Amino acid sequence: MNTLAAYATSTGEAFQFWILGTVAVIGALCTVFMKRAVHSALCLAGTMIILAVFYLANGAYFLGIVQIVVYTGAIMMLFLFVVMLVGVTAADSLKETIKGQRWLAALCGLGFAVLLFAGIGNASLSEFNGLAQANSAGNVEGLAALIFTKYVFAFEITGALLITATVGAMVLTHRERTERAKTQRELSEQRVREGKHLPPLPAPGVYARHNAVDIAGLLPDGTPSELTVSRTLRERGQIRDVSGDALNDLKALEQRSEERLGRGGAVTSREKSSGGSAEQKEAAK
Amino acid sequence: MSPVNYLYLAALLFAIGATGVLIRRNAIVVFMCIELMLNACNLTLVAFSRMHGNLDGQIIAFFTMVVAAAEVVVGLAIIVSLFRSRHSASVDDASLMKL
Amino acid sequence: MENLIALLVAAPLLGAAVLLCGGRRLDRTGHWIGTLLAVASFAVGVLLFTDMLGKDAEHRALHQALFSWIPVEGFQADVAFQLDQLSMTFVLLITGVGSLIHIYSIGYMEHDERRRRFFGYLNLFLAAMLLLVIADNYLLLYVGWEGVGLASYLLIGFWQHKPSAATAAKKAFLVNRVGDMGLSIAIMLMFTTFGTFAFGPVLESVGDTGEGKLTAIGLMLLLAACGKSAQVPLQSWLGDAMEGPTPVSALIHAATMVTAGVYLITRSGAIFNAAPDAQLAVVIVGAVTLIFGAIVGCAKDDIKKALAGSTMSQIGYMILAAGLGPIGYAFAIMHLVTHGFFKAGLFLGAGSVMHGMNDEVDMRKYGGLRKYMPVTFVTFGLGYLAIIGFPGLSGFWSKDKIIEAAFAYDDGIRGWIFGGVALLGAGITAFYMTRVMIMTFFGEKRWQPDESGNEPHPHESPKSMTIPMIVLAFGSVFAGGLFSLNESFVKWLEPVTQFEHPHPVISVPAITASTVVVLLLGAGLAYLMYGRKPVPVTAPRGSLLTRAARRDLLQDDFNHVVLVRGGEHLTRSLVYVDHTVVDGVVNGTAAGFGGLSGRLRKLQNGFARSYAVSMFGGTAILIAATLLMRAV
Amino acid sequence: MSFPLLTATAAVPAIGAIVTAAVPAARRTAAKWLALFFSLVTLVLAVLIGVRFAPGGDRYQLTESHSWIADFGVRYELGVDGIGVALIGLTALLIPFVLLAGWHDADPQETGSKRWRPTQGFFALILMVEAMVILSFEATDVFLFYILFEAMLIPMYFLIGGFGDRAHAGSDEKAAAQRSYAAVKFLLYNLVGGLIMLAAVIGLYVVAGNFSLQEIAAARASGELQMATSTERWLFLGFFFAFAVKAPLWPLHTWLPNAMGEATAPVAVLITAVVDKVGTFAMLRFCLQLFPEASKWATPAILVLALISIVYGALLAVGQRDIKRLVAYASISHFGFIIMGIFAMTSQGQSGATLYMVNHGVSTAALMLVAGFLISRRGSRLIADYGGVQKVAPVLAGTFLVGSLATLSLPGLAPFVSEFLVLVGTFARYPAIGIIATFGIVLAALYSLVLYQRTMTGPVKPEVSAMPDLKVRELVVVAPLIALLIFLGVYPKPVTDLVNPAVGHTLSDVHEKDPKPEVEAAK
Repeated sequence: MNTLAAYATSTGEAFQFWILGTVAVIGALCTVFMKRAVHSALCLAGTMIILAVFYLANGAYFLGIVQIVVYTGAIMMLFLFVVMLVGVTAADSLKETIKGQRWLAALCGLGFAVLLFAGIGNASLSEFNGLAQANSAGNVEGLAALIFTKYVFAFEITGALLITATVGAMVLTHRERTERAKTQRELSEQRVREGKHLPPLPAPGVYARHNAVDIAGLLPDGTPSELTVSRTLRERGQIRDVSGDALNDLKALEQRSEERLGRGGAVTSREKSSGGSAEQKEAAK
Repeated sequence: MSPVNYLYLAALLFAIGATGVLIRRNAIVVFMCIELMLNACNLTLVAFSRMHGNLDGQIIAFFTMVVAAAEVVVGLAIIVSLFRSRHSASVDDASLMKL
Repeated sequence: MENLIALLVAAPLLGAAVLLCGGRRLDRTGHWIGTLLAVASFAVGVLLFTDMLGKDAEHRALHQALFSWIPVEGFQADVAFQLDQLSMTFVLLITGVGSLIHIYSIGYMEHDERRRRFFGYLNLFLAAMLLLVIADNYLLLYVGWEGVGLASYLLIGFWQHKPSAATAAKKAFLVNRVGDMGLSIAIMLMFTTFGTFAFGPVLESVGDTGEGKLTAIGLMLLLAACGKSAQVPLQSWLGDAMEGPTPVSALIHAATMVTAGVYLITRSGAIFNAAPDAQLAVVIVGAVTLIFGAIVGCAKDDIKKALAGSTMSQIGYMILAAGLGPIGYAFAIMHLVTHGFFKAGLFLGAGSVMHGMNDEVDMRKYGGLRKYMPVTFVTFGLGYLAIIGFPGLSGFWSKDKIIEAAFAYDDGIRGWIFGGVALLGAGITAFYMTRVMIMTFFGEKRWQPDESGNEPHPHESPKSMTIPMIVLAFGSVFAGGLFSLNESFVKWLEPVTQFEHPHPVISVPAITASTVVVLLLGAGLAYLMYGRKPVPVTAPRGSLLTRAARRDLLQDDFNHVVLVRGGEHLTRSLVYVDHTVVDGVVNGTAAGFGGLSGRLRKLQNGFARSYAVSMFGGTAILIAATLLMRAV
Repeated sequence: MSFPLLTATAAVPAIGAIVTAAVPAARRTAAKWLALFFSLVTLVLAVLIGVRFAPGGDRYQLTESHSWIADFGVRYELGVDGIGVALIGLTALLIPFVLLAGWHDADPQETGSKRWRPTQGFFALILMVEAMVILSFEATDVFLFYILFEAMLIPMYFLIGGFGDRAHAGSDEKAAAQRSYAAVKFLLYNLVGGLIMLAAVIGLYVVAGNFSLQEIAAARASGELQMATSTERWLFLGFFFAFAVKAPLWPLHTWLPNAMGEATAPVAVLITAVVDKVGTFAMLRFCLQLFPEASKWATPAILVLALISIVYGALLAVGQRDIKRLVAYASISHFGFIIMGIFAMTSQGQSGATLYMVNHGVSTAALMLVAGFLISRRGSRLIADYGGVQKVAPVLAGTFLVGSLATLSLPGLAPFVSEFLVLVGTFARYPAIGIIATFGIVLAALYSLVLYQRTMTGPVKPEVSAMPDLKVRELVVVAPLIALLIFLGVYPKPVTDLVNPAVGHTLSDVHEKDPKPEVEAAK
């Protein structure tokens, strides 16, 4: 491995580059174009891992590991947490609202790429000496030597930066609780005072088959009641409405009973079943 | 193959990331695209450090990662509080700069 | 002695200042102050005159330098006076006639509550006119020149509540201003040519420059004279000027101010002598105006306008004479003086008539007045005889000489033409003056009660008015003869104006005889037309010429169409241009910027992403630029 | 270094402005009297300058010089020549009359303005303008002059936009709109001019290395400071443009009618009689002295423009229906005469032009202030709304007539002397232009007399039948001005003696001599 990275790139590396490079680009594109944030995050993670591999291939072993551990492991997870917080299924439509924004963006991106390519093309990067002697004492040692001598101040300052960032993040996200938390009694009293929904909130809809917190319970008249779903889900608009399913089940029941009773009515029953299944599909949508 | 290709790849990724920043409305995705761009830079740095045969490039890339981490932390915190205040993570909803 | 010269101007100027700034407390005594100061000025004039007679002809000119007026490198204008025989003549005429008319006005303006101001203006006029004639350089003369213009403006428009009066005043000033333009250009020419504009140096160094320059100067001076003396083509204002009170017409628009042009040309004689073309122009203008005024005079029914026409034509005589050079100057001045007497007398007579007729001016509403106002009749009659040049009276002596001189212009066709014109003019003069005489004093009474029902009761005017008329009548009878006694007047002026005896193309007696014949013809014709059969109260339509003459031979219509209308359109369109084009360019630029910024404003849509695009694009462009710089 | 008289003359009104502005809101009358007092003190100091100034002596006298911005060689340099003395005198003389004439113009109950302490502001602003104008007449440092040239726009802007003419045809909103339009127009025009001048000033610094007028002029004269022809011309144009806007010269004149029409009469006088003079004064002092060759190069074009201004302004004055706009266009015509005289490059022309600045200031002040009194009585600026005033208010009419006669430069009144000098001076070098310019005097008579006839004569209009005659305060304003007009018309020698040497210097700057009369030339 070490030897491989040190000298002129081997065919193996070339092979690896072309395969993984393609995948990386695809991943990047997916990151940009996926409808749902979660998918974007996953694609990005993939791209990053590939980049980590490239680091390794370039003899930056430490960075490669760090890339995997810190980036893919920590930062991307952070992303995922936030995505969860905001809502996994919350898919933002890719429909552009600002006039001409998309075309301008595409143009800029493309033009920039062209520029960069042109720049790299012009740059004279013929000479190429590997990291042999740089990594001779081992990559990590080399880095450490540099960090703690040449870049020590930068290093310290980065540390300070990290601390600040952490504090800042806390300040931003932390909500100061100004008053004492209300006891249950107080809460109930308040409810009485406000005169709204005295009894505990109804439980989410629980059926034989569906058993999830994101399903609204049905009121006697068959309509779902928002109250039964927890507020967070409500805010995210992630309530699954299965009021239709009940009817479909009813139909399915009838059908089966028919099948059992009317032996000759196979054709009709099949039609019916097909119709039923169609209905089911509709209901599912 | 010459390692210059890594540069080309990095450039491509960078451009894609930039485009993403400009196109997407979801703040989180925008952040991801920024990360993508940073990574592209890192790749460039690493490639250069290999070409020039010294580790300074890698050091810089390292610092970049740290800074990126910090930035992500703060940024995500901002997004969260934004989401709290206006129940949306869309960048366009925070268009208070409009005349 | 010469220190008295300033007094001539100072006295009336003081009067004007006191009367105009004095305020109402002087209303009761004002007219006396004014008259007193006018008479004082006359006294000073007489004093200087007697002193002048004491000296021999060559050393009579007096000079008084007061102070340096405008001292700028090379351009030295002084306030200095020179009093020679020519100026002296004018001084006596102005102060004499002026004093008489002051006295006359006391009675005439009795019922006007603004009499004080009237006398103030009269004094102002006297001061300006005297300044005009005793100035020793053209610039100071110019001051007097415009001063009299101002005074005439104020006096013509004295009854300002009448729009017609105000308009007439404005018109007079404007037309005069055109003439003044000529004078100022003439002065500039003199300055650039001679480096000075004092009479002495200029007239002496005439020989040092070319005829072209002199002709130009001469023509400019002629333009000035045309404006002030109401000569064609600038005569249109004189008729309207009759809107002013009659004493004003008598003093300013008959006796003195309108003759300033003659003074200017005579004073600048040296220049004209050296510029024959300019002289010819002067003669032509004089001749044309002579006939023009006479024709207008024939057609007018307004007694003052008829007299105004006659004034115009008489001044035409003077200008013509002045244009003839040394053979004419003296006679021009002589006619000017005699004309001053009889024309002032005539106007005062007309004023007296109007005074008795409720300010009625239409001669067709007069008739048979000789019974009612005998003194006026006699004085007016004497003035009449004088102006038509009845043998023995003033007009005869002066006008006859001018006709002779006109025949003597040269011994070719021009002599005949100008002489003939002058002769013809004499005839027409006789005609229209006889017409005036008959329509006013003879025939049966034609006046009716006016719309307000009160019938005019013709009566003789008070003493304060009749006495000046009588004095002037004496002047118009005897002055001419006095002047002609062994050519005393010519000799008196000779040191200033030089004099050559005219040699007319035909013998002098023949001219005299033909003059008498012509005037008898004119008078007889008038008698046949107006004396034999009664005069219609409403004017008959009349021939084309008559109708044209009634409208001043369409001069005003021409002015109106060409100048007034054209001017109005020009100014209106210019105002439009200034508002739309000149201003529009600026406002347009402003609006353009406004619109542009409005467009650009739309880019600021507040979406962070579009800002990001512009940032990113900008960066891209920057990098591209740097790369290109590298490349080249 | 004796007592800094020049600084004091400029400082007194400035201090006065501050003091006046500081007067409590309730004590309006006190503020007025204070302002008047300070303006009178300024007048005394100005007279003192006139006394201390020796016409025969050095070109610049009473000079003061202190370093100001050492890095750029900007100095606080003052000094006056005859022209400056005359114009300082004019300014110091007119301001008290302006203040008196505007005595009630800024009273809240009159203007109904909700502004904070309008009266104090009005008087303070006028004094501030006076200070700046006087200092700009004294400044011999180009940069210092530029600063003042621009700074005086600020108080003027507020004077025009803040205290408009109440006698307005339309509604109050319309009046306010037009007023602000006029103020902004004034500001923009002069700012553009100023910016171009700023470029030229910087350019001059780049070329010459310092801002001192005297040093640069000396270097130019001695020839040790050579300028490329094109450079000199560009710099000249930069300066001239600014001055031409201020003057104003056709076609840069359109701001003046709006400004003078919308401003109150005293402010209008301030604009045309005082502030605009800075432009023509600067042409004489800076353009000719710093860029003699370029000035000569540009002379024909400028003369033609001046000629257009003369005729055009007069014609438009004839066409006006608004008294104040008429006076404004008349002023444009007169400024044409002034500029023509300056660039005729003859001693008569330039002396006449300087004299013209003074006379025009006095005559326009007289006419405009009387017109202001008239307008404030009837509450309308339209000529058509008047008629027969002469009958009901003879004194007012009389003063108005004298003002009009001065405007048409009647001999015996001050403007005649200067106008004739300008004409002669121009004619001596450019006969054709001189002759055409002479038409201006006919047009002047036309618009002046038409104005007088339409407003003062004729039958009395019912609206004016109850019009009171001039009050004592107004007489105090008008009478001295008229007296001055007559005095300067009869005996202008004091001013000409003051001006002639300075003009001689200017002519020698541009290496010009008066053309010799033909007769002498022949000999």
